[in-house]
Amino acid sequence: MARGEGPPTESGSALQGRDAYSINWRLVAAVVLLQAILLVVSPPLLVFALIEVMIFALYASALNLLLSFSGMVSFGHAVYFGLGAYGLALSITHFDFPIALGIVAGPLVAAFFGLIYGILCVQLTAIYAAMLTLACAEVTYAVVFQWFDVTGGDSGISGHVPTMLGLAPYQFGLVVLCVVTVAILMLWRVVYSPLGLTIRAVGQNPARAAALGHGRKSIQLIAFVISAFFSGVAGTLFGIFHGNVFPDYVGVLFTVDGLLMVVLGGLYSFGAGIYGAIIYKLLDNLAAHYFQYWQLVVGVIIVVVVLVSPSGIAGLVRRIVDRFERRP
Amino acid sequence: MHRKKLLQISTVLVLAMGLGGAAQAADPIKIGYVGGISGPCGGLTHSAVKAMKIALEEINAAGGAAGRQIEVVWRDSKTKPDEGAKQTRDLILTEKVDVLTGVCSSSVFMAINPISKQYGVPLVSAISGTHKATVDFGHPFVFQTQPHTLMEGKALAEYAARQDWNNIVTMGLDYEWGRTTVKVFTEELAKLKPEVKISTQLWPRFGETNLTSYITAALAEEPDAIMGVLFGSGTNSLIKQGRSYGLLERTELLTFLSTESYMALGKDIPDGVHGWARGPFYALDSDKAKAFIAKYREAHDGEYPNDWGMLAYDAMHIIAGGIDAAGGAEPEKFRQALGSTTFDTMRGPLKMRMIDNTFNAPSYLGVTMMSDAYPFPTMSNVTVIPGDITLPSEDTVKALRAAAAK
Amino acid sequence: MLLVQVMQGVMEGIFLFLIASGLTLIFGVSRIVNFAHGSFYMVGAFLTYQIYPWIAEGTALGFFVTIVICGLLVAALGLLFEVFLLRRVYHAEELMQLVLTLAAVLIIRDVTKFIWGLDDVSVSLPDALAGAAVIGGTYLPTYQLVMVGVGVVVLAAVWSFLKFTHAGIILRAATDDRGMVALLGTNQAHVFTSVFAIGCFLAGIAGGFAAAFESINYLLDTRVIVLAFIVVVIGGLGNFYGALYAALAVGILKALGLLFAPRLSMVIIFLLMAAVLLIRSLRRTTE
Amino acid sequence: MTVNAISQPALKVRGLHKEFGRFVALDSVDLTVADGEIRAIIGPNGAGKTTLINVLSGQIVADRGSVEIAGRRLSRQHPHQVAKLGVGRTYQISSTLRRMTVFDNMLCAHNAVSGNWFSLRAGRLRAMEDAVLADLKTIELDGLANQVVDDISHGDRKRLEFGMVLATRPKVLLLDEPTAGMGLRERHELIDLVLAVTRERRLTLVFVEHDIDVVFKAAESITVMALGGVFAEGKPDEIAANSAVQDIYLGGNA
Repeated sequence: MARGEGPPTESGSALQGRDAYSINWRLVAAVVLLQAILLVVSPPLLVFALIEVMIFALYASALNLLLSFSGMVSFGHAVYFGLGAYGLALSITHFDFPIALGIVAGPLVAAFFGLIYGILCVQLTAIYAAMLTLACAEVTYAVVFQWFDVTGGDSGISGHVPTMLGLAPYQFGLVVLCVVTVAILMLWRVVYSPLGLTIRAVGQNPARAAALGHGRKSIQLIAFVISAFFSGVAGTLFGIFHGNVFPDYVGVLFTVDGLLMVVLGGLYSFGAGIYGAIIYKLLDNLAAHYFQYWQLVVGVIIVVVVLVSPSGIAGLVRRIVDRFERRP
Repeated sequence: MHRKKLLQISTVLVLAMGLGGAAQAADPIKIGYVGGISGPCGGLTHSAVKAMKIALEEINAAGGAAGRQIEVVWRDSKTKPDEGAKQTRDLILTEKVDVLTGVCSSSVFMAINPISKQYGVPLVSAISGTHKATVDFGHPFVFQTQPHTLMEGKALAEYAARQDWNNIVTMGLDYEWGRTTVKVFTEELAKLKPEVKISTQLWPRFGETNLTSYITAALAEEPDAIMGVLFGSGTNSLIKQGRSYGLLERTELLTFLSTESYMALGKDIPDGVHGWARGPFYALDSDKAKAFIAKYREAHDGEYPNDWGMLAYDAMHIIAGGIDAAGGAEPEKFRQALGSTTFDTMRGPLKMRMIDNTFNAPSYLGVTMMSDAYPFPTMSNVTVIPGDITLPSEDTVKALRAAAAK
Repeated sequence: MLLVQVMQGVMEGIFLFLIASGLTLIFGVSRIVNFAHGSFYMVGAFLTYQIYPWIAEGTALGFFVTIVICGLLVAALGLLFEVFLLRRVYHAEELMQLVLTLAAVLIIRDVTKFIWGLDDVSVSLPDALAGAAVIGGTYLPTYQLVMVGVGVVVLAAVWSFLKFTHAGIILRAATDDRGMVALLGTNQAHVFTSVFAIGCFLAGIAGGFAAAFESINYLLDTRVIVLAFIVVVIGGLGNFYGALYAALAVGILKALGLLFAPRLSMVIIFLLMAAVLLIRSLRRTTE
Repeated sequence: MTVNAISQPALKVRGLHKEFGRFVALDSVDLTVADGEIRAIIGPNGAGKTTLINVLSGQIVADRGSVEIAGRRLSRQHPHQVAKLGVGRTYQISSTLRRMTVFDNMLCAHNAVSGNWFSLRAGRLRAMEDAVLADLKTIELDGLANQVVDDISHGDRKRLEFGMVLATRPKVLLLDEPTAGMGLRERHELIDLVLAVTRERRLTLVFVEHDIDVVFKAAESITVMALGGVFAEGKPDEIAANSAVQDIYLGGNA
C-alpha cells in the first residue's frame, strides 16, 4: 500500500548500499501498479476510501517533513491543507479563474501563506514556535469562518468545481494516485538530497548546524514552505474530491488528524505519513462504525503507541524487517 | 381460440408482473440517516434519533409505506462535512438507500446536498436550518421540513412588529445562521414597521459563552428589546449571565429557546423571556403530538423530546407518507407526492411547495413562564407564525438561485 | 460606557486567569504543554453539577464547599494521569508529550459524554450570589465580584506558597533551572507530580465556577483551551504573574474590542499573542 | 586578505563585557591571538571561559566590547554567519546529529561547505562520499561509519565533532573542553590528533581545558581567566611559575 517507500531509516547512509539516497523504482512501480489495480477493480466505495487515504498520506507526509526532519511542530497545519481547497474555490468564484488555473492556484495559495506564517514562526523555536503556528491557524480559521461574504462562512463554498472533476471514481482515483505519487517522490527527493540533509541537520541540532554554517531560520522556512505547498496539494485534491470547501478543512480537527497520523506512523521515518494515514483512517472508520465512543478508542491506541512503541508503525515494520534479514 | 390464447398469455404475464411486484414489495424501503451523532451536533441529534425510531415503529406497525416495511440505516457524520459526505456515499452505494434524512449542521448539509443531487437520491432535511441547500443550491430532490433561516428571520420580524418595541439591539452569533437571520429580520422589520430603530448589532463569536461584555454593551443602548440569535449554550449563558445585570428588568429579550435550553436551565429561566422555537412539544396539543410525547417519555425514562426530536418525528412520517402516496420511492414520483399531499403532522397540516421543495413549517414564539405542568419553564401565549407568511417569494428564490449559479 | 466595558474586561480577565494559572504553573515546572487542561476544567464543571445537589443546593456556602471538593477530585484525577502516563514521557520528545495530552483530551471527552450525556447542563447560581451591586447605574454582579475575590485569593495563596514555603522555593528553582532541582537533591518526580495536581486543582475550581456562570456540555474542553493558551503565551509560558497581566489584557481587549471592532476581537487577541511572541524573540541573547 | 593574514591577529578582543542579570560573566576581557597560535584558556568554574567562546562564535551577543576575527569586526552576527567567517567550534558537551550515522554526520559537514546545500540532486551527496571517508580516516572513525551516533562512545562523539568542524575548513578553531569526560588515554590520543591537524593545516587554535597536563602539553600560550576577567597571560612556563595563578586556580577548584 505504501507508495514511494524505500529504506525507512532517516539516515539513509550512503555506505549501507550505494543506492540508499536514490529511489527504489521497482518498489515504487510495484506499489503504484498494485494501487492502480486496486482502484480499477474495487467497488466505488472502496475507491473513495483509497482516495481519501492517498490524500491524507500526502498531507501527513508533508507535515512529517516538519515534524520528523526540520525540528518544528505545527499546531495549525490544516491551514495549509484547507487553504489549498480555498485557493481553488476562491480563485474560481471570486477571480473567475478557469478550473485548471484554480487547481494550480490552490497549492500556491497554501505555499504563500506558508511563507508569510513561516517567516513569523521561524523567529521562535520549540514550543513557542508551535504556539505561534496555533495562533496563525486560529486567525485563519476565524477569518474564513466569519468572512461570510467571501468564504461563505460555515456553509462553505460548493459547486465551483465538479466533484472529482466529473470523472468516474476510479478515474479520479488514478489521477490522485499520479499526483500523490509524484508529490511523495518529490518529498522523498527533498528529504534525501543535499537540501534534505541540511534540513535534517538543522532539525536535529540547530547549534551544530549553525557551527557548520547553516542559519536555522532560513532553512526551517524553506522546509515550512515546502510542507505548506504539499499540504496545499493534498487540500486541493480534497477540495476537488468533495467538490466543496468548509472552514472545517482549516480547522483544528484536521490538524490533530495529521499530528496523530504522523505519531502513529512513527516519528523520524519518511514513511510515517503513509503508514499513519492508512492506519489512522482504518482505525477511525472501523471504530466509528462500531462504537459510538470512537474517540475513546483512538485516544487509548495513541496512548499505547506513545508509551509502548514511540517509533510507531514504521518502527514496528523496521523491527520485523530487521528480524527477517538477520535470519538467513 | 386464438384470442383466448392471447388472453391467457396476457393474464399469465400480468400475473407474473404482479407477482414480481409483490416480490419487490417484500423488500423493505431503506432510509439512510446521516447526522452528527458525535461532534458538536451530538446534543441536538440524540433526541432526533430516538424520535425517528418511534416513528419508524409506528409506520412499520401500520404496514409500512406503499406496502413495504421501512428500514433505517444509521450513520454518524461526526458533524464533519467530509465525513458526512463519506457516509452518504456509503449509504447510497453500499446500502442502496432510497431516501436520505437527518443532517444537522449546515456545512454537513451543504456537503451532502450535491451527492443527493448526483445520485438522484431524495434528501429530506429534518434538522439543519440553512436555506442554502434548498434555495440557493436547490435541486429537485432536496427537501426541507423545518423553517429555514430566511423563514425564521421573517417570523421574528413579524413577532417583533407586533410588540411595542421601537429600539432593538440584535445579538447574532457570528456565523451564517446568526448573520442571515439578523439580516432578514432587519430587512423584514423595516418593511413591516419602518419606525423601529436597530440601534446596534453585536456579533458574539461562535462558541463564545462569556457574554457579559455583550450584555453591558447591549444594555448601554437602553433598547426596548434585545433580539438574540443564539442557541444552546449561547442562549443559556446569555440568560444566566443576564440575570445579574437585571437584563430582563431593563429590557425585553427575544431569543431562540429550544426545549433543551429549558431543560438545562430549569428555573434559571425567568418568566417573561420572549422565546422562539421550531418544535415545542408543550405547545402542540394535537392528539398526534400527545401520543408521541407519551410514547417518547415511556421509552426514555420520562424524558421529554426536544425540538429536534419533534422535527425528526414529523420528518420520518412525511417521508413515509410521501412514499405511500408515490407508491414507492422513485425520486420523481416521491417529489410529486410530497408536493401534492398535505401532511397531518404534530405541527398541524404541512404542505410543500414545488419551487424550492420547502414545507410551510411554522415558527413558534411566546413568553416563558414557569407552570406546574413541567419541571422546567415553557412558553405561554404561543404565537404560531405559519410558514405561508414566512416562505420567501418565488422571485427571491429565483434571484438567490441565479446568484448562486453564477 | 468605556469604563463599564473595562470593568467588564477586568472581571472576565480574572476568570481567564483562574483557568490559565494552572496551565502556566505546570508548564513552568515540567515544561509540559498540557492540552488536557481544558478537559480537567470540564470535568470540574460536570462534577460541580453532579455534587452540588448532594451538598447543600441553593446555599452559597454549599456552593463553595462543592467547588473545593471538585477541585480536589480533579486534582486526584490529574495526579493519576501524571503518575501513570505523563511521567513516562518526560524524557521523550516534546511532541510525544503533546500527543499524550491530546489523547487524554479524546478519552476524557468520551468518558464525559458517557457519564453526563450530550445535553447542556447548568448549575443554578445560589441566590445569595445572583444579585449585583448597582453603582450609579453600573451593574457589578456579585458573582463576578466573588470571582475577582477568588482570583485574588488564588494569587495570594500561590504567591505566598512560592515565597515562603520550602516546597515553593524548590518550585521556583525548578521553574528557573530544572537542573538545579536535581542538584538540590530533591526528588524531581515529587515536584512535578504535586505541581501537576495543583494545576489540575485550579482547573477544577475554575470549571466549578464556570458551571454556575454559563451552560456546560462536553464541548467545554476545546472551547476554553485555546483562550487559556493565549493567556499563558502572552504572559510568558511558565510565568505565573505574567498570566495575570495577560488575562487582564485579554479580558479588557475582548470587552473593548466589541465596541470598536466587533468582529475582529478574536483576531486582535491572536495578533497580540503573535506580536508578544515575536517581540520576545527579538531580544536575542542566545540562539 | 592574504597580505593582512600575516600582519592581522587571528583573533582580537577588546573590552568584552557580558552580564546575565546581576552576574558578571565577562568583565572587560582583552585577548589577542596571533595567526597560527595555539592558545589555552584555563580558569576555575564560572570564570567565563565558555561565555567567551560563546561570544566569539556568535552564540551570545556581548553587552559591550569588540571582537575581530582576521581583521573583520563582528557585530551581532549569528553563529552560522560567524562560522562562515572561518570559525569552527566544538561544545563542552559534544554536539552532533545523534539520530544519524557517523558517516552522515560527516556528510552534513561536507554538505554545509559544498556551496550546494540547497541542491535537490542526490548525486551531489554521492560525489562527496570519498572525501567523507577520507576525513573519517583522518579522525580514525572510519570503522564506525555506519553506527548511529547515539550508539557510539562519548569519546568517539567528541572526536566526530572535531572531525566535523575540521571538514568545514575553518581558520580558527574554538574548542570548549575538547577532552571533557574522556579517559586518560583517549584524552591524549585526541589532543595529539588536534595538534597534528592544527599544525599541519596551520590553523589558529583556542581551547578551553581543565586538564593541566593536556594544557601544558599542547598550548603555546595560556590565558588564565577568573571572575569573568583575564587574570594572567603568558607562555606555559611563565604561567606555571606564577604563584598567584596557582592560588587562584587551586583556590577556585578547592
